[in-house]
This record gives sequence, C-alpha cells and structure tokens, in this order.
Amino acid sequence: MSVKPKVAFYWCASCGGCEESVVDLAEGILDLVGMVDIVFWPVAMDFKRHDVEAMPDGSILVSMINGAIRSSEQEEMVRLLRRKSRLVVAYGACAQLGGIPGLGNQFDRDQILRFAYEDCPSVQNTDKVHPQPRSRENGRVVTLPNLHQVVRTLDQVVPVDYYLPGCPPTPQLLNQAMTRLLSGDLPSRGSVLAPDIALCDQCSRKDSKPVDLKFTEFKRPHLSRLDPQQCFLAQGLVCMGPATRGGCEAQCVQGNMPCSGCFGPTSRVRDQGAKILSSLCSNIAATSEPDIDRTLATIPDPVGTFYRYSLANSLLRKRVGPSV
Amino acid sequence: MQKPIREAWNSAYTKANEEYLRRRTITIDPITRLEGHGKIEIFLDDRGEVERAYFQVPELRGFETFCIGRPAEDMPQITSRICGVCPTAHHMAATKALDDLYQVQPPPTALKIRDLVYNAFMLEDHALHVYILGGPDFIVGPDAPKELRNVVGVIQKVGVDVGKRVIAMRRRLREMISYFGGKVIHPVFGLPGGVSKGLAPADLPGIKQLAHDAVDFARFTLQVFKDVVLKNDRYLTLITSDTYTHRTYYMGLVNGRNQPDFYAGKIRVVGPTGAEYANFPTQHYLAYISERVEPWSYVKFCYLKPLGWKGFVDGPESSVYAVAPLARLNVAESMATPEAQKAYEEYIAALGGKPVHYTLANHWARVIEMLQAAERMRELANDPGLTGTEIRTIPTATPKAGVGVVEAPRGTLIHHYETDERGLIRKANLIVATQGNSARMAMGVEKSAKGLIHQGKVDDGLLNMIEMAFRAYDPCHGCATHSLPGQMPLIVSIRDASGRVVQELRR
Amino acid sequence: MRDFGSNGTPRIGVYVCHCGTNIAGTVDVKAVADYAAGLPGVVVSREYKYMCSDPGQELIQQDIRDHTLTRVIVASCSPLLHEHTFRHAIAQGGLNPYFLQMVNIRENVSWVNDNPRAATVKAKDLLRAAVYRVGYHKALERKQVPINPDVLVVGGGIAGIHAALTLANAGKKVYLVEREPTIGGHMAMFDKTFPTLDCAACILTPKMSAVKTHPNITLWTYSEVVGVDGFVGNYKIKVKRKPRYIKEDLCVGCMECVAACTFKEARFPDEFNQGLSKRKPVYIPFPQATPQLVVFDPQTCIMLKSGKCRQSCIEACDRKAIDFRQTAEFEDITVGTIILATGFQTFDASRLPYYGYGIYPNVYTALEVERLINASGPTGGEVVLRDGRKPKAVGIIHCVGSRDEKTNRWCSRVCCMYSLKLAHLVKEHTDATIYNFYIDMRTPGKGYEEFYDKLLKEGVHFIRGRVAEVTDWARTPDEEGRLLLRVEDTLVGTVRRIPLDMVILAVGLEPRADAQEVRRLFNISCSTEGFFLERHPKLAPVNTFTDGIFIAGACQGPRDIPDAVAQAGAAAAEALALIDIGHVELEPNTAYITEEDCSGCRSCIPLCPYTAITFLGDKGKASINEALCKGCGTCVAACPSGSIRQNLFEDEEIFSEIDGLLARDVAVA
Amino acid sequence: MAFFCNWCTYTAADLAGVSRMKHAPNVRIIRVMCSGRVDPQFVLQAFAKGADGVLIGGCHIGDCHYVEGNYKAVRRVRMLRRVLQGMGIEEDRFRLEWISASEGEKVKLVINDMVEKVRALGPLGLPQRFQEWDEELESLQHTVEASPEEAPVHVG
Repeated sequence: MSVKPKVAFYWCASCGGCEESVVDLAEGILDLVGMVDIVFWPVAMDFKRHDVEAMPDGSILVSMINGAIRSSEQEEMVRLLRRKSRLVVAYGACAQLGGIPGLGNQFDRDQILRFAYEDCPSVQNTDKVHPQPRSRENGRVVTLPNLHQVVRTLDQVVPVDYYLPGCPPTPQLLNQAMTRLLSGDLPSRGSVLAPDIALCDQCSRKDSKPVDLKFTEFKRPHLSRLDPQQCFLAQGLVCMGPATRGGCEAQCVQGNMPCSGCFGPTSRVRDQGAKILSSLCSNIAATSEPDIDRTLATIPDPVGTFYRYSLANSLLRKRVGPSV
Repeated sequence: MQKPIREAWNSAYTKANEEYLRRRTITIDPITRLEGHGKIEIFLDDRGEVERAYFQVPELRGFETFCIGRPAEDMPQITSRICGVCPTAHHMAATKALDDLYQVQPPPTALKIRDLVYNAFMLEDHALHVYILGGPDFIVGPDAPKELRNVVGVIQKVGVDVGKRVIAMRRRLREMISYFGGKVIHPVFGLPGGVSKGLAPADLPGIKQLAHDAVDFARFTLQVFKDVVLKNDRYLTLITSDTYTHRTYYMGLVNGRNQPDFYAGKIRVVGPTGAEYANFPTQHYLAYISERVEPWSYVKFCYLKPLGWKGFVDGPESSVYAVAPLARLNVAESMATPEAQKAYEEYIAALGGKPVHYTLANHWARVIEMLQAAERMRELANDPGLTGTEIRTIPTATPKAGVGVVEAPRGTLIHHYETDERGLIRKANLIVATQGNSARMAMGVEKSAKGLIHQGKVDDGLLNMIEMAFRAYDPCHGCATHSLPGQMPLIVSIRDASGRVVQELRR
Repeated sequence: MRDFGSNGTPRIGVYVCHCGTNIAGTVDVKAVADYAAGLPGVVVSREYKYMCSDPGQELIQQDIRDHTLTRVIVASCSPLLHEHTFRHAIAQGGLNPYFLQMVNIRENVSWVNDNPRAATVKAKDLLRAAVYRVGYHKALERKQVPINPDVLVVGGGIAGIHAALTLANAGKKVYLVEREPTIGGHMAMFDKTFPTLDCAACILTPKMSAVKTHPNITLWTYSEVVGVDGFVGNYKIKVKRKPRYIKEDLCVGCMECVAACTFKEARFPDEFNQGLSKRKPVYIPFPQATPQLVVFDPQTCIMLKSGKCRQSCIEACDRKAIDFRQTAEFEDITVGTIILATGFQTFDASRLPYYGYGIYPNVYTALEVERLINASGPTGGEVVLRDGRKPKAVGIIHCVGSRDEKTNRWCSRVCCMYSLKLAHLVKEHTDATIYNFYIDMRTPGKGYEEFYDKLLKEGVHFIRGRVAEVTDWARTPDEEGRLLLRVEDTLVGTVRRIPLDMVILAVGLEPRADAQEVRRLFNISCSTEGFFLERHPKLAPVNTFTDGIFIAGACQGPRDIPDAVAQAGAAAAEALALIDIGHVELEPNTAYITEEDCSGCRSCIPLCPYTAITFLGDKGKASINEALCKGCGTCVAACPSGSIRQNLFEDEEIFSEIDGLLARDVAVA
Repeated sequence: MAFFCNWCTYTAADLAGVSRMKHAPNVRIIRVMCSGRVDPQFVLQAFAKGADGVLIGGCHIGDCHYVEGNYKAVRRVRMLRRVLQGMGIEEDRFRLEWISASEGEKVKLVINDMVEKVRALGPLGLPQRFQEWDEELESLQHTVEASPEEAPVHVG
C-alpha cells in the first residue's frame, strides 16, 4: 500500500475543460503523479466506482470534482466521493457556481427536452418520442438516469471544503492548491483558492480607466473596434472584471475581449450579478427614467450577461414559473 | 514516474476484484449503480444469444434552449462550453455562423489567423487522442494490462523522451492558441467579421518555428504508428475484421478540389460504394440531415434525410452516415498537402481501396490528418498576409439567420442560429460531431456483442473489444449530449429473457 | 470592552416598552417579551411601562451589570425619537452606545394597526430581526468636527432681525442676507400692531438701525444666497450681491439723485406701497429704509436700459456714489450654523374673482389698506376711495385664501386679529360703518379676546358667514356706483345683500413662491402645504432634518409678530448652543474601504456627491475621507467587489436583519 | 419587506404612525440612511428568504438628503426589474416610491396598494420552492427502487 496521499478527480455536468486543464499541467502532470496516488480519474484512468466504494471512508485525501449537478447519477457519485474523501474541492466554475450549464435554470427542464427532441428543426419525431427513465422495446426494459429540474452547484448537494474557480481553473492555481493541500497547511474551510480581490487589480489595462467614468450606452463587442490597450469599461463595453475574482491572469483581456466573470465574486459578495449591476447602473449618466431605460436597453440580456456563470449559485437560483 | 501509479492501481485493482466477485451474487439497480457516462445493455434470448444490445448516453444539458435570448455575439464563448476537449471547434463553428448571420466577410488576415489556430487545434487534439485517450489500445496493445492502457503506459512503450516530446508539443500548440484566443480552453477571439487579436510581427518567428516543429512531430507520430501498429499483423487483422466493419455513408467538409478542409468548404457525402451522394453548401444542411430520437438514449441519431430513417442497418439499405477521420478521408479525393497525400495513398493501398469501411482505421486516418494539419500550419506561418493589421470587418447588415460548419476532430460540426433584428438568439440548432457517428457506434456495439457473446458466455476480453468498437471514433459525448467527453467508462449488464440481470461486467 | 462579532455569541438584553397604552394598547407586549426570551443569544427580556423614563433606563443599566450584557435591544418608539436616549443610557451602563438596536413597535406597529394579533406578530418579527442583527454590531466612536462660530441669517424681516441681534449681542459674528433693498420685511409696511395698537415703525426701526450699526453684523441687502455646501459646523455659502449702481460706502441717502432724475414725475408703481403710489427709477423704498441707500431699478432706469440718458443724477451726487458699470458681486463665506427666516407671502386675492379684486377699484387687500392708513403711505394716512371720497360703509371679508378647500386649507392665524385692527383704524379714520364677515373669530393670545370685546363695544358689525360675492350690480338708484355684497348670515339664517363703498379682503399667509428652491438650496424639507418642515412639531419646532440649519418666523407656518420673535430667539439659542460646545458629534455611519480588498476599479469615485472618495494613484486603490463622508452608503451598495463597508449599516447587519424578519415564514414552510 | 431611507420615507412612516393612519400589517420596514444604500443583493435576499414583495422608499428626485443617492437607486431599480422579470418574478412584487417626510398619507396608500396587488398575485414563497426543488435530490432514487422491473434479483 502506498503512503502517498490519495487524490480523485471526477466530472459531473461539465464540458471536460476542467479535465483538460489538469492535463494542461503538461510536464507538471508527471510531478503531480509523483506526489500523489490518483485513485480515480475517469477521463484518463481505468479505476471504477466500485474501486472507490471499496475504499474506507475518508481514505481519499482530496476529491477534485468539476461540473454542475444535473442528474441523479451525478448526485450519487458526489455523495459517494464526499463520504470517501477528507476534503472535497469544487473544481471550476460549474462546480462552484453552476457555470454555463447553470443558465439552464432560466428555463424548465421540459422546455429543454421539448426543443431537443421535438421542435429542433433537424429532428424528425412525429410521434414525439422522448428519452425515458424506463422504456420498453418488445418486453425489454431499458433505463436512463433522470434529469434534475434544477441545475445545482456542488455545494448545493454535498458540503464542499474548498473552491478552485475558473472556466477552467489555470494550471498555476491547481498547482498552488495541490501544494497547499498536500502541505497540510489548510486554508479556512470554505475558502476559494484564488486571490480575494477583483480582477482589475491584476489587469494590464487598469491604469487606462478614468476616475470619472459615466456610461451613456453600452457597446457590443462585435460592433466596436476594440482598442488593445484601453480598459473595456472605458471603451463602453460591459466587463465583469470589477465584480470578478482575480487569479486568471486576465487571459480574456490578453485575448482582447472583456472579462465575462468565470471566476465568480469575491468572498465579500453573495450575488455576483447583483453587484456588477449595481456598480454599472450607478454610473449611468442619464437622469430621467426614459433616458436611463434607453441606456440600460443597450444591455439586451442582463441575466445572461451578469450571471453568465453564477446563475445556479445566485440568490434566486432558478427561474420561477414557465419562461417566455 | 510509473511506479506510484502501478502501486495505486495494484491496491485498487485487488479490491476491485474482490468487490467484483462479491457483486456477482447480487443484482444491482442499474441506474443507481451506473457509473461514468456510457452504458451498454445487452439482452439475451432463451438460447443465450444476443437479441439486442443498447449503447446509451445518459445526459443532456440543453444548450440550444438556454442560448435563447442571448446576444448572438456571445455564442462563440457560450457554446464552446459544450466541450472543453474541442472548445475551439465550437468556438469557430459559432464564429462562422456569426459571419453568415451578419453577412460579413472577414479580412484575409483574420481568415488566415482562424485557419492557423484551427489547424493547430486539430493537431493537438488528435495528438491527445492518439497518445492519451484512444492510442493506448494500439500503441500499448489491446490485450495489455489495463493499468498500462493509458498515457503512462504509452510513455513506457515509446519511451519517456517521446512522452515528454508529445506533452511539450501539445503544450506549445496550446500556448499558440492561447496567444490568439486568450485561453486555450474556451478561447475568446472569435467575432463576426474577424478576430479580436492579431499577430505582432515580432512573434512571427516563434510561430514559424512551431509550425516547422509541428510537421516534424506529425511525421514522427506517423512513424510511431507505422512501427508500432502497422508492423503488427494482429492489429491489421483486427482492423479489417468484419466485427469492426460497417458499410455506411460518409460525410465531411471538402475544398474546391474535394480535399479535406477542416475550417471551411462544402459538405460532401459519399455512399457505401464510395460514389458521391451529395455535395452542398453548408447552409443547406437541413435538406440532408435529420436526427432520430430513441427513448433509450439522450443522444440523437443522425441520418440522411432524403433516404429516411431505415434503422440501425448498414449496407445499401442504410441511411446512416459516419463522420470523423475515417469519413473525411473517404469523402476526400486527395489530401490538401503533399506529405499527407503520400501517407493517404499508402493508407488506401494498405486497406484495399476506397471507401474504407473499417472503424478501427480511424486511428490511422487521424494520424494522416495530423500531418495535413501540421503542413497547413506551415503554409500559413509562411504566408506574408498573416501579420496584417486589418483583422476586423464591422458588421452592418441586420441579422436574421446564420449557419457555421467546421470539421471538428470528431467530425462535422454544425451551428445554426436564428435571431431577431437586435441579434438576440430566437432559435439555436447544434448538430455535433459525435451525433454524426452515434448510429454507427450503436451498430458497432451491437455487432461486436452479437459476434462475441454465445450461449450467454461472457468474459472480460469482450469488454475491451466492445469498447474499441466505439473508442475508435474518439467519441466526445460532451459534444454529443452535452454530457461527458473523453474515454468512456462503461458498464455492461447481461439480462436473461425475463429481463433479469444475470451478470454485470465493468470496464 | 468586549466586542462580540458574528463569530462570538452575544449576550442580549431585550426591553419591550408599553409606552403607556400607546404600544401595550395594541401589542401584547408580554407575549413579545416572552417570545424574545426564547431567541438565540437573549439572556434577559423584559417589558416596562416607559422604557425612556429614568427607572426604565436604570433597569437596562442594572441588567448590563448583573447579566454582563453585550448587546441591548429596545423595542419602543421610532429610533428617530429615542435612539440617542437609549444609546446614552447603555453608555452610562458601560456598554458601547452602538451595541444598541431599536425596534420601532409604536410608529411602525401599534399606531398603524387595529388588529392586536397582527400587530403582535409584526412586533415579534421586527424584534427577531433586531436579535439577528445586533450580534453584528461593532463598537464605534462618534467623531467630532469643530463648529465655525459665525452664523448666517437669511431674511431681514422681524424674525431674521431679532435672531441676528440676539446672536450679535452674544458676541457672535452674523451675516444677515436680505433679498430686498431694505430690511424690515412685512412688519415695516404695517401702521399699527394688534392688540396694543402701538406703531409698528416705532418698535421696528430701532431694531433695524441696531442691525445696521452692530459691529458683529454684516448686513447684505439686495442680496441672495446662491450656493450652500458643506455640513453642520462648516457650511460654505455663496452670496450674490445684486448691483444697486451705487457705491454703498459713499451714498448717504440724501436723495439728491432722486430729485435730479430725468423723470421729473414718479411714474412707476411703488412696490412698498403695494402699487398704490408711484416712484422714480432711482428711489429709497421708504423713509426709514435700512440701509439708507438709494437703488437704481434696471427695469426702468433709461441709462441702464438704453445707456442713453442725461445722467443728471450723476451731477447731482456730490459724493460721486453713482456707478452704472456696477455688476453683481459674489461673496464666499463660511459659517457653522444657518437660520432661515425667509417669511411668507400674502394670498393673491385675484384668485377668487367673485370677490372682485382687480375688477372693482374699491376692493382692497388688507396690506393695501395698511399702507393707506399709514402716515407715510400713498395718501398720507387718509383712508379714501380711488376717487378720493371717504367711504361711508366698509366691509372686511375674513379668511380670503384661508380655511378654503379651493385655495389654502390652513388657518392663517393672524387675519382675525388684523381684521379687527383694521376695523378699528378705518373707523377711527373715516367713521364709516364697518362690517366684519367672518367664519369663526379666532383670538387666542395675550389681550386678543379683550381687543375683540373692545371692537364689539365700538359698534363694529360682525356677520357670521362666508361671503358669496361682491358685485356692482345696483338694483336701486342709491345703490349705483356702490359695491353690493351677498352673504348668508348664518346666525340669523337669512341671505343678506349689503351695499358698501369699500371692501377689504383679509388675505391669508402662504409659503413664498420660491420656497421649494430655497428648501433644495439648503437641503431641508417642506410640509405638504409648502412651509419649511420642522424636525419635530413639538419637541424640535425650530430644528430641521439638516443639522445646524434652523427655521424662524412665518417661513415655518403662519404666525404673528410675538410668535415670530419668540421663535427667532429660540433659533438663535439653538445656534448658540452648538457654537458654545464648539464642536458637533457626527454619527459614525461613515463608509470605509478595506485597502487590501480594493481592486482599484474606480467605480465608486464618481458616485460620491461630497468628493469624499479619492483614487490613490501610487497604491492603485480608492480611499474614503471620513471627514467628508456623510454616510449615505451609495458607494457601499455600488462597490462591485464588496470592498466598501459602512459603519452601522454593514452588509452583514442588513442581511441578518432581512433574514431575521423573514425567518418566521421559512419556519412555517 | 420595505427599505425606507432615513430622511424622507422612514420619517414619513413615523408621521403616518403619529397620525394613526392604519395600513396593512404585512409590511416590514428596514431603515437605511439613503435609498442609494439599497444593494440589489438586499432585494434578492429578501425574495430568496420569503418576501412576497419588496418596496424601496426614498426622497423625491432632487430632494435627496445626500444630493443624488436616489438617482443611483432608480438606475439600479430599472435594471433590477428586468433581471427579476428574467427570473419570472412579477413586476408588481418590486416597487420604488418617492415619499417625502411629510407624505405620511402616501406611505399608507402605497403600502395598502402594493399589499393588495401582491395578494392578488399570491405568495411567491421562494424558500418553499427551494425546498420542493430539493426534494428531487432524494426522490429520484425512490421512484427507481419502487419500480418492479428494477427490483433486486438474487442470483445464487
């Protein structure tokens, strides 16, 4: 039996980008493998659920779980890993905030199914067949896991010890986190393993933002020439940077596009969307309600813009009633 | 480096076996005991012969729905989250859909940058599969112990230096994608009418060097494949065995000279005989492609609309088509670059002419595509237009609808958006690569099951053989159902005529 | 002192006040107190008749000692009323005053609910919110800012004059700003004052000249306050001094220029005399005007209008005081406190056409008659009709523009008395028959009722009823050329038709037309009718909601001279009280930035109206100047990374209050 | 649930009390210094914790004790409306009113009117909805176990 700490990686409703980000340790992955026993990692290794079940409770030092929770099966798996692990880390935006799949919470599950299997233009499905939890084909019963009607963050299903933010987290953050967790010098429970300060702090364009910025309209990126040096807000584009935790090295800004908020809010904020809304709107130049509305109309999709990654984790969590 | 892995595996594997033996005596609820994201249900008749095998994918995220109401220009970033293994494919398909939506022609420099990034992505993604996901079956060998059937095993087989070379090359390619895209996983540079970031002349030499090394790397990989795989008759027999053969239609993007083009072109379809069935601009995809819904899987099954759904059958009666490397090389008349062309001719010759119906030939085709991607990178890197400063055309047209199609590593990827006049999504339709193969995969699984299970007797060897039947496609169910990507852990439940589970095998 | 934050467990004392029956009458205070006793962290929970009384406060202090309380919650009246009281109380008990949380179960519960059950439930909810919240309270210190001892008085009527003199006599420097060319206000227009009938000028002019000569008073007439900035103790004021076209230091008011004016005849209506007489473009409003300076009226002076004039006035002035190139000047001053005494305006009688004002020449307003009676008035004190005849019958209509749904609903308080005064004076001057048409006679005040009796004995007629109309529609030849007044005599119960020669309209008092602008300028509130709003109708009648700004006289509501003077004294005393301490203590509800949290996104900087937030370029962080911050919390709500916090209104405090308020509903679910 | 600014609306509410103007008992007032302090998070928290409606009261435009805090409030509110709409929360459940210190009457009218409108909509009850939603976390297993086809079968 090895004495090395055991580590597990698992995925739920996610795109696999988080797995890739582990692979993106590149040469580093070999060091990682040297430091720990990876006892479970479906994407790259052949260890199975029952291998995990066979382990004593708490025998895994840390489970890195990515993806939102969307199905009964994912839910079960994370409950199992929780039981087997001393530490559970919500790895990446989907596990921490719900991520892009969390946008599904603005719609009903049935809407999603109806479009995918009926209304979708390329679908031929006259008798409106849907995938069924239990279906029969001449006597044979075939089963599928059911989809939850709510997309959940990991900590809405099991207790989470730490969070590694990002869509996906950077290999640097993963390295730091690993080193920290393995060294046994544990940060306070529930903390996010990234700087607790907004992105502007490390943004290369910070100094180009004026101190008296007022918004008369919000520009859409595809309709504006993007200055490669100037602060996006100063250019009139919505940038989530001020309301978003740093630690990503402002990669999107390096790609000359504004921050869309994947690192989530700082520890001092409960609802990322509400906060960026408050800050942007407060600085609108217009004073009369019609003018204000005119300015605000230039943000056509507030929910999708302010809650791009954090809807499932927002104070309202899910749309109430049928969506339009 | 391998030692800890083996230790870890040993302990886990012993436990696993005990567990497994214990389990044979109990039957377990199939849903709650299901793991991973692929599932195969095999039904036996009274004689213990396979009556039916189901290949299932158990999840759906519903991107098409929750894209509604979002600004179209957000699509490249939102839809890339369908798959983190091939985010660049979705990002690019979406971006092209926006070009079409806004009726805007990107400047030449922007097109070259997109093409360069896209081929780099093709190369590194194929490398991922060849060396880490799918390749182990061949490089390490289908019957090698499973603790070695992974990247570590590959490194052991081909040597640590090679392993490091693979990792280093993927890293450099991905760093180049990050240079333009900001992030390699979920890049941000795609905009209707161009790209957000250009190439600084100072950085050109680095890119030329990379392109040059990439070609070496692709050549090298082809060599590895020849040495390890083609020199081994057992593999060849396996590849050409009937178990892994399906005579279906094939689909892929081709340029004007009917050569594979990953980034652009028209869609060409050839039939089981290799004759051209269709060749149409991407905007017309709805006239040719339909999706079939089965109650037992969340994945939809693509087929050729004019032929209608004929069921999971191949041969002349089939309406099923395949995508991905095998298909692309079948629809192509030649490769777009010289060295790839040479390799292509060898490949056709070795496999007895076109079309190649052997599923496992995908691995070989994939390596040939790596070569074309690398060579194309080199062409672009040496194109003086690459460092131009004109990288955006600002859209002026009122948006209505747009279609964008690229060849993702795993096959033809289609994004189709309809918007209101403000450019807010009204309807989004996404047909992703793995769906193109899902019907053929299901057939493959059933065929291998029927070929291998007799009198209810099953052994572990079956599992890997079955897995190979679909892993050759490098199935990305992250794409297919917005479920999960990469290699698929899977469970097989054997049920008797009464529907009782008599045996469960895990792989 | 030990401060229990969210992490520690506070020891809370809860005190539910009966407020006599004000609360206990509707809310089951016992049930509320018992409920509170069961809430987390509450170690003692009591109810008491009057928590604000000494025994009540003593009770709290005793518990703080006996139970080592760390937090105190008082459920009683509005915090606006007694928060200071109880903060002081627990401070005496040895606890930081800001460990108090008040629950408003009177104004917000017992007084607005009939249903005891609902009221009690609501009281419990509010109390639970306080229990959730108070644990997060932090120990805070009040910060002191020094008070500038100088005072600004706005308005040179009797109230402003009295306030200014009181302060000046106390040795304080006072700036008195008056819009008109002279101080004196309405009182200067009166002939006599009720009920003593002593001459207004005789008692006013000494005070006016005292103002002029007082070393501590800077008098700026023909001037307006145009800018107010800063806060109590330190107001920055900008005063606009309109050009008189006279060098004030040179002019002695000899009026040679007036005599020499190109216009031989005075031909422009004289504002001071309500337009009953004429003046020249250069004039002195009235003989006792203070300061004694002429003023050129740019609307009528040819020189100022066209620039083409003989300018005979200039030769006439041997002191070379005239200066047509004069322009408005601006004075910037700093004061610590402000007294607003901007007065009132009289109701515009032409708004009630059926009383014929502006239609029939012999319908006058009370103020016009005041001028007619006045010896220095247009007629030298003769009460005559427009055609010079002496009136034989005079009617005084009360409540014109008062107590009237159609115009002003309030009682103007002074009309009854001045109508009596005018009745007496007109009778004295003309010996005419006098009729008073009234709704109710209101004569509260020292010697007022006696004055009313006197008039009754003088044989003045009093007819109770609201006058329907005044016309010139004669039925009989002897009615020709007279005014016919129709009124229902509600005492006799008949409609009477009375021929008169002169009708006097006792117009009511209104807020000044520009009261709203003035209110905004000084950032205070107005009541619904438009008079300036006092902080508390009974306990703080001269205070406003803005610290250091006080109100005196009729700008706060209709009142007579004695009341205006008394209130002016009160306002002066309030100002003096502040000045005497030398500093004000400000609520420590200021915002602050935790520097390590701030990303330097600059979103907050444009938001602060007091420019309290600055960007530290070297650190790349924002920083708040506590002295300038007034604690609105706008930047706190807007900070996108939650890095700005506010004392007394921390996010956790408000979140926990929300959670506490709604905790019941969740429990129900 | 109501957030009232200290200087205008809260004072007006006191005035309503002093004048004994009865109004619906459903409202719970939280005092802040200025409507500009009302963080959109507070509104969402209130809804999430069970408020059926949220009312913000501030000084009339131009009358803000802090010059322009209420301008900031109205700008946020206009956008917050759209977000709430996007999350399926009816318009009448969220309201911003300018009520000056002297308008005790208006406090009564606004509160009664809003309570009436919200009552017509019925309870929002987000906490209960969250509970219902979270029942699916366990329930799924049960439904599956309950179904005969998947009943455990013992072999050997």
